[in-house]
Amino acid sequence: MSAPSRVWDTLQSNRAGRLARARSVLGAALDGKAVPGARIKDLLHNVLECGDRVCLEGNNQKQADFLGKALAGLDPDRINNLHMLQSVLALPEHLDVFERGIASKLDFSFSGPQAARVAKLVASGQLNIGAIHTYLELFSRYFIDLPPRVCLVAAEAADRHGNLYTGPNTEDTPPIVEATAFKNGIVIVQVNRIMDVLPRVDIPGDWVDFVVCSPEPYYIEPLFTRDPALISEIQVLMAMMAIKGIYAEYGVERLNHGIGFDTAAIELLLPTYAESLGLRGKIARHWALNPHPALIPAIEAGFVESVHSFGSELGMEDYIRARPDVFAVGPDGSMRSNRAMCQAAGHYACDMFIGSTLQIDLQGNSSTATLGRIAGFGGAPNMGADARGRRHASPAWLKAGRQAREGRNTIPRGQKLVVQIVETFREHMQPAFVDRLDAWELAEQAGFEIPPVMIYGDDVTHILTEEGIANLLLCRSDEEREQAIRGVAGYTPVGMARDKRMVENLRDRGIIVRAEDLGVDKRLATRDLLAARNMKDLVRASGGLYSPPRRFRNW
Amino acid sequence: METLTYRFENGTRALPPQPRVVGVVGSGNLEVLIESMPQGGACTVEIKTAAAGFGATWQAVMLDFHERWQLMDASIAINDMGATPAVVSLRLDQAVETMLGALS
Amino acid sequence: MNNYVNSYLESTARERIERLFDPGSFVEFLPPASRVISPHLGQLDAAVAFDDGVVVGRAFLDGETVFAAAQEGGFMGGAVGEVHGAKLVGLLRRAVTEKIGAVLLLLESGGVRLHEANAGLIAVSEVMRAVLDARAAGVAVVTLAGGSNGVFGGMGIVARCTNAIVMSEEGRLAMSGPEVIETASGVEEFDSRDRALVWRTTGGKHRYLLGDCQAIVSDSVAEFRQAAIAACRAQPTFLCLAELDQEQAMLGERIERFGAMSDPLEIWAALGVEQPAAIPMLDAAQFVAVARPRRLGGR
Amino acid sequence: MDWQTRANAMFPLGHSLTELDNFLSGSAQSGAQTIAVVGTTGHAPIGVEIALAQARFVLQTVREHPRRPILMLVDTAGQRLRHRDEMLGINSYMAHLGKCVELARRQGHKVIALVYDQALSGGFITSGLMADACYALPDATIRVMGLPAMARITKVSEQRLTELAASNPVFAPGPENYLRMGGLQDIWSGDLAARLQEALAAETTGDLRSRLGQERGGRMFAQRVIEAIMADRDVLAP
Repeated sequence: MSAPSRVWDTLQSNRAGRLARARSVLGAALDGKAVPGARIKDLLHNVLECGDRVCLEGNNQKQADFLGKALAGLDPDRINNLHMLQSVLALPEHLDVFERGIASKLDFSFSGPQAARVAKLVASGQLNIGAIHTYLELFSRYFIDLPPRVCLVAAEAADRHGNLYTGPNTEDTPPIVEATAFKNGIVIVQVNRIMDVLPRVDIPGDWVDFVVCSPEPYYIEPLFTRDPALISEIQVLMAMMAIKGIYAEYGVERLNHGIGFDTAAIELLLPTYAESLGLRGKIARHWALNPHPALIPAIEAGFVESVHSFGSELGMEDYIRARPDVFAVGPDGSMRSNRAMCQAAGHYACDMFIGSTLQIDLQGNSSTATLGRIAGFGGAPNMGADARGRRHASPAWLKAGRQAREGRNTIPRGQKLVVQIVETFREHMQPAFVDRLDAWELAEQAGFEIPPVMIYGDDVTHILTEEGIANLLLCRSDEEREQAIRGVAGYTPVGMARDKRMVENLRDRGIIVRAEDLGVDKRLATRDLLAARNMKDLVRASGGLYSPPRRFRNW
Repeated sequence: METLTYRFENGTRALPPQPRVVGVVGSGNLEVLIESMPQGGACTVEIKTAAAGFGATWQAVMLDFHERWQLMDASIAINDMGATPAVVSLRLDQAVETMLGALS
Repeated sequence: MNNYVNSYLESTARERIERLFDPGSFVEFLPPASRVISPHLGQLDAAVAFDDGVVVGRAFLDGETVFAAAQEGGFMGGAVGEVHGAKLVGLLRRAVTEKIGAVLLLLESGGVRLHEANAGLIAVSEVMRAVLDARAAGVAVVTLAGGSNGVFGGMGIVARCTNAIVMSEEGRLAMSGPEVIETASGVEEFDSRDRALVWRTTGGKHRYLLGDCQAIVSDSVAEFRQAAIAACRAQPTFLCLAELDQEQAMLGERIERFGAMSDPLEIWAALGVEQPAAIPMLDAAQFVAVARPRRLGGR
Repeated sequence: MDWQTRANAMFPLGHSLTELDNFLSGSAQSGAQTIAVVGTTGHAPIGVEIALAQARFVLQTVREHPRRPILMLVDTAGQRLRHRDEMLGINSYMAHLGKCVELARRQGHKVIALVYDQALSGGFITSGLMADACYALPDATIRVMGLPAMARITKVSEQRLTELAASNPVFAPGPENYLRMGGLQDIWSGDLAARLQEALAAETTGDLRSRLGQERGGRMFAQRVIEAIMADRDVLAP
């Protein structure tokens, strides 16, 4: 018996073949690792093979847009059936590749701006979705069953050896490059400029195969900038309730905030309302958070001791550089962000996640999926889930765990606070509380195996609306849970269908808490209470260091 | 536009004679005009709203308002552009509070 | 923490009136309870307001009787319809017959209300004529512009027919909105999302430097009040040939000196501002110190 | 509709009008009177230069030809939609023109206007609508915005707008609507020279347009609102 001799280095030889093709077609145009921008399509046509898994860097902030455009412009007769791996589909060209037949399959996390087009392409059969992931989940799969054959990433600058400086917006680059380079894939980078000496090395050059200097700097979205001028009195009221009813109640020191105006209001109430309650040094000290401009007044007031970030935020560079005790900065003084690390940190090292959503059902499941839009999740599910692997204790974590387990014969254990903060009606009178999430119908239409739920009800500990806070940790039955949710659902049909007696009983037991029960004076709930009421106030609070993008100015 | 009217009998709290208007007819907002006028003790409400189909919500909001304030001989007129119940209740309370504040 | 009550920008038209004039002194003409609403909006299924978006009446300003009008930018962007315009005209004409010393126009408007466009257009021209008639009769007409919707379209013209304009930096004064220009002439012509450019082009500081407004204050009702008191006392109110000749020369000089420039920053530099890029972040007092000696039409 | 044809019909006794970059000016003979003529041609967008040129001509007339009647000939596509015009403060230029017309009126110049071709929104406010009396030719175009664009903005269907326009002159384009609302004194037809002479001879005292609009049934609220405020009444006259 002789077994056929097995070849063990197909990936290496395949990689060598791709590199040889590229070298041959580019000839003298290839200068070390540097490829002229004008030859990018030649490079891609030769290093790519049909059916390749291709990871295109693009998240909710920075975009490898030059490479993305080039990819979308390839000849579909030569390159087709690509399997795209992407954190975020943000730009039109991310979908052009499917429309043009260059790619056919997609695994991703979030598609906010392009969600409607994703749904259309799925319906027409031009795009097959593998799965919708959370960020951490998708990065993890790059290392297990979805290693990219080719990745297309973006960096601030490269040197002649291919070392990369990713600067404040390092974001997704490290796991993508690592997963590709160490599985014999090809790493192609677009950079804004090539330098002799980099400010610091974020990615070592021997992981990088090709560098192309793009004619325009990569696109970056100031996603986390919220103009305080748009915060409403209702949001101020809800922020007061959050601070007094949850932050102070549990002594939350380590946390992550979602992206909306509701949480921006909380950030802006720390130096005013929370200060007046004597909470400085007791709450909100350590953050897993992008450098939200709305956090500046709280940082300046000494509330915030440290912030680790997923990505950076346009205009915050100089401020971050001037506050190295607070932010993670490199030896060059500029920030280092890392989405994968920060997601892990948010999951394991934070006691609380608080964020907004679009729909909540009677089990407390929450979803941002709406009909006709396949939007995905982003990072919220990693933050907004109990870290069941967590073993270290903190007062907030222990108290939540105690409340959940009280009266039950279980071993002591903590729990993460997962708070959903929503107004009962969104704009245009869309109710935030529903009997059935749109996610169900979306799943049926798109053929998903499970409805795209952002945060599962069994992870949600509190729901906070303008009507009150429902503490789901204290509910002891499904029925109680349902009535607790109805009891803060206001005048939505779900709220009006409450059992009034049972809701009053839940209130007596402290499971439902109203503003007046907390001693929150509604008359104080005006925009007066915001530490900054407009963008200019934020600039002033930063001592002139924060420089908002032009679209956020009115000066 | 949809017009909704409600009438709540047997109020107990009288208003000063000077009418009061609060709020602005802008997106997601509303204006509330409250006037004291003889209505046989009742409080009447007329709502003109750009968001059709929310009669049940308005009824519940106005019923709670009436339970909170028990206005008598009061006429409330509302021009609404899709304000949420939270904003509606806030404006109504502001209007009554400023009117009653003017009394003291 | 108490600035909000004082923010002109964040105040509604009624709040501005309440806070700007001597406390409790305002008496409204055709108040909301009169329900003089637009007769046209209903048929287009649009919401109405009990004051049709403008509050007019009599008040005391620092002890002097004045008339005042405040447009509500939150209602249809402060746009002028038939009733809205007629309230302004009626106020200005009554100021003449009652020999009132000054009329304050707290303007915030996108111009003509499209739902009743013909009536609005005619009304704006009637307001213009009424402003000029009032001035000819010795009534000082003063514009305050500090609302978030700016003063645009026909009301931008009306404003420049008044004796004096007091602006905040946040206030805007222009003709066509940036979105309109972008739609008509392309994003390369005017990127309406570039708010820094929008404010550089239409905001209070640029207008002050060009001589289009006579005073600039910070976004505070109290400061608007002080500037309004001063502006109401300025005399004379009427137009004369010499003044218009002077304006003709100033506007001509503007085209000659700045007509080839493409960004207000260049204009500011040409006016002798040493660090034009630093202008937007200066507060009102610092700005005036830099700008007053260099502005056009300075007084 | 070129301006020369119109001018020849209006001024059979002669004129010296010249046109430069859509700016029209000069003098003309109407009956026994010499009148000053100023205006625009070719659907001119009104930018800062052309507004200022018209103002200069009006001021010059006031200075050099006391009491000479002024005829404004209107043909404009509205204000020029450019960043440069806004940067230079186009509203100030428009207002300046309006003030110059007002000065002329106060110094005894009769000011009339004729929309001989097209009058759109901003370009019309400080020209035709500032005159003592504004006239139009029957085939002139007068509007703020066309119905299709208005339908997009108001979200009311174009068909519905067209239906409503039949009975309410308040938003639909056309000189007839402006006539009913008092914005136009009259629509000229027949002998233009005769119409012009009649218009120059007509008495005008103040701004009577809201009253005209009421009398003609096209604008039923403006005059009553003005009167109520003037008379310190809280209700409108029926």
